[in-house]
Amino acid sequence: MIRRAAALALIAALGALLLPLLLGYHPDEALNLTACYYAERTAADLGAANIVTAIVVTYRGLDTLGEVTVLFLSAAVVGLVLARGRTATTGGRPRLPAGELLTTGSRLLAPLIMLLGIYIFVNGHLTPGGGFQGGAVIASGVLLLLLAEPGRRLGHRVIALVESLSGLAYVAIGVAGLVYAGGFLDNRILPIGTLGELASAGAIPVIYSLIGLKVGAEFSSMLANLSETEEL
Amino acid sequence: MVELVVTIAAGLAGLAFLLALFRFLKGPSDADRVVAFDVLTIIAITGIALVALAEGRGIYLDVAVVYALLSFLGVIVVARYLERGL
Amino acid sequence: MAHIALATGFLLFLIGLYGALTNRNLLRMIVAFTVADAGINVVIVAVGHMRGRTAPILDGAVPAAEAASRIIDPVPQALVLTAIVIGVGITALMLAYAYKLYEARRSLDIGKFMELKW
Amino acid sequence: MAWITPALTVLLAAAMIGAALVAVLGRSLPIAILAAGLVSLLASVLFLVLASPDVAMTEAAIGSGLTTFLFFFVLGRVRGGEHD
Amino acid sequence: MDRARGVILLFASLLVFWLVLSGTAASDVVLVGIAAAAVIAMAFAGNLSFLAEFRATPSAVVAAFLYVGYFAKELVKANLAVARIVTSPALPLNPGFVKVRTRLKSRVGRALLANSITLTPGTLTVEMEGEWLYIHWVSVESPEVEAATAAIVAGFEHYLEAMYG
Amino acid sequence: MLDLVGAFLLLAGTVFLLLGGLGLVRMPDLFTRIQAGTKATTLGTLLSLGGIACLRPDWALKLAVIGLFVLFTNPLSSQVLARAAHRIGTAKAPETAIDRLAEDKGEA
Repeated sequence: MIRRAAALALIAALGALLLPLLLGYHPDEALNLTACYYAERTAADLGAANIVTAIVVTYRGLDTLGEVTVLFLSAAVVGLVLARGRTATTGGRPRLPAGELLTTGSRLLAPLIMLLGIYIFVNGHLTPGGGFQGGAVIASGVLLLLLAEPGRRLGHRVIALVESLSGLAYVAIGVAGLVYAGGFLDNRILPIGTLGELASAGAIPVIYSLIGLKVGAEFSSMLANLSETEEL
Repeated sequence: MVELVVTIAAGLAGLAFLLALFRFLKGPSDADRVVAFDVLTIIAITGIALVALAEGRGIYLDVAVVYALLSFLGVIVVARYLERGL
Repeated sequence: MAHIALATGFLLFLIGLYGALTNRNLLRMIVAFTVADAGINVVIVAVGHMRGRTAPILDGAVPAAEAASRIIDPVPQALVLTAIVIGVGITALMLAYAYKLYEARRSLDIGKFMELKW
Repeated sequence: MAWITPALTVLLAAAMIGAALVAVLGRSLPIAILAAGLVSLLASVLFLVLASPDVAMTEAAIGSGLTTFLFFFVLGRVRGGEHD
Repeated sequence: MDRARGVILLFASLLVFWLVLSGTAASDVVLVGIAAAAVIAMAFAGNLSFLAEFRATPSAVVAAFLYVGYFAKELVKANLAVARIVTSPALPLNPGFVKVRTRLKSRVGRALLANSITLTPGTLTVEMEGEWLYIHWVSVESPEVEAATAAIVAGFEHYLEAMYG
Repeated sequence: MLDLVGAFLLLAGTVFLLLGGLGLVRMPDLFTRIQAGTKATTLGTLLSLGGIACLRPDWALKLAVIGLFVLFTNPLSSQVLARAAHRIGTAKAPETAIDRLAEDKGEA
């Protein structure tokens, strides 16, 4: 009870702190300096139609590399934590197999979901979406396969191979930008092309596809590691 | 005329959303809430399409595609958990 | 509109924080954490929204020449994109530790894990 | 059509807060997890209303299946600890 | 041979899906689509596609069109029935679970059959085991297997049998 | 003209969505709720998407993709949920006359 009251008091205090923020908030009428720069220069400089993608992949590309690394680390730690002391199978309760409806449905839908993931990260510079969304969609396809067949063992080596190869290629493209164009992860090592076409925006689609594969492999390995735990 | 009809349609969809939300909040059983969750996500697809129409941006529909293809996953996960298949 | 969204985000954050503080079950604390996470994301996106403007994607509806006067601030969106993905990584990590803790003690009650309390 | 987006914002705000309360205060743990999933799915529509389709898609792709799945997998393994 | 055919059919349906999704047929879009569809078709060689097991005979194509028409009619009928039940104050229900039999062997055909049954008036597929389907029926007209099969399954099975066998 | 047709299709679709919501609230037990929820929302979504396609013909392809997915995934999730609910013995309406599935499972 005391715990609850203390928590409520803390929440109330925090709410009192946040209330003036809310009441005193006035939306900006014009873009600030940074945003204005991005809005005006993206199309001409990088040839990307989606400005968010341009920021994530190119203007702040180094941050994204760091983010992918953080995600990789958390996936690796999940694997490490769960693998340590993984005892030989204790038997456990037999799981109910999925019905025929679910297995057929998932086998029909999984390839489509995978293709949708590829569509999303290849078109990241034109439409909403990109590597992170596409990677999550691909992992969802893996998840559907796991749901239909709970005992399924995913190919850890394939996942690790995709993960490390795409990560390596990502860094290699970054270095190529340093050598052949303006700086690390500069997308102008490839022609910029016409705004709005698939083959445009220089290296952005390539980089985002690699990010998509890497993120998809990281999420898949998290799912696989959690699904292979034993029941306690 | 068209604008008026579209606004009324949006209102009806909102009402349907509220009814499903009522079922989600009330229950009574776990499975009832899962059904309500399913219906809520499907109404949300129509909601996204209406937002795209109101804002005039066709690219918003990509979000609806992802929604349509993935929102049933949540329901299946819960169903598999409930029948002890997970 | 931005005000409503901002208020929603703050409320979600407070609700999530309350849940994380009062629940004793580890899994419930993680659930509350994800709610608070969603609330913070809503707040950041709401701050970037501007009345009467549209998404920062150039196409037929928004030509490049008038982009600066038609689009909303893209920077908060790029930030939130990152935050959401990292959020899932963190959630998975917390869940893995919760599983390990359960393996050690056969319980999810936070009260059972007192050794590290000073 | 000008009324659609503000009205939708209010509706979504109410629904999200309701779902968040279920997630934090509800008695059943599976439903709490499902409600958290609902919060993130509705947040995705709210992001779209706030003109951020990129964020909306991320939230939809991640909130719909992945997070819920991670929770239910652990919950399925620790079924005994469900009742605290 | 059978496996190669499956891969090609999967590839074709994925490519069609890609083109519809992209909405254009520009050369770069098609090239990327071919590459992506090929990779996925290889990786999911054991999987099914909507075209797999489809009998590519003229009568099957005709049956497919008739099936779509019949399905649309039944879907509208189902919704009018739901509307009638929901809006009537007394909720005229007589629910029950019945058992019906299907002759279909193809997995895709069976999945389509189950989905069609779920979307038609008053019926919901609950379980599918071998040749038996268990159906929740809002207004049970007859609890016997044969009569229920005639009422629920026969209409769709007629077309699906011509399409998938 | 096409605009008007689209608007009324949209209206019809949302009416069906509303009926689905109403069914979800009014039906007596889980299985009838699933029935009302699945059928009405599927047709409702399809009609609304069709209406929007009439209002903006240039979006028709993408809307068709969404419609097809809804048409396939919506009954699938309902069936999986109904199977799970029956297995864990969710309460059925008292009017439920017969239950062949429970009988057969009882034998096995």
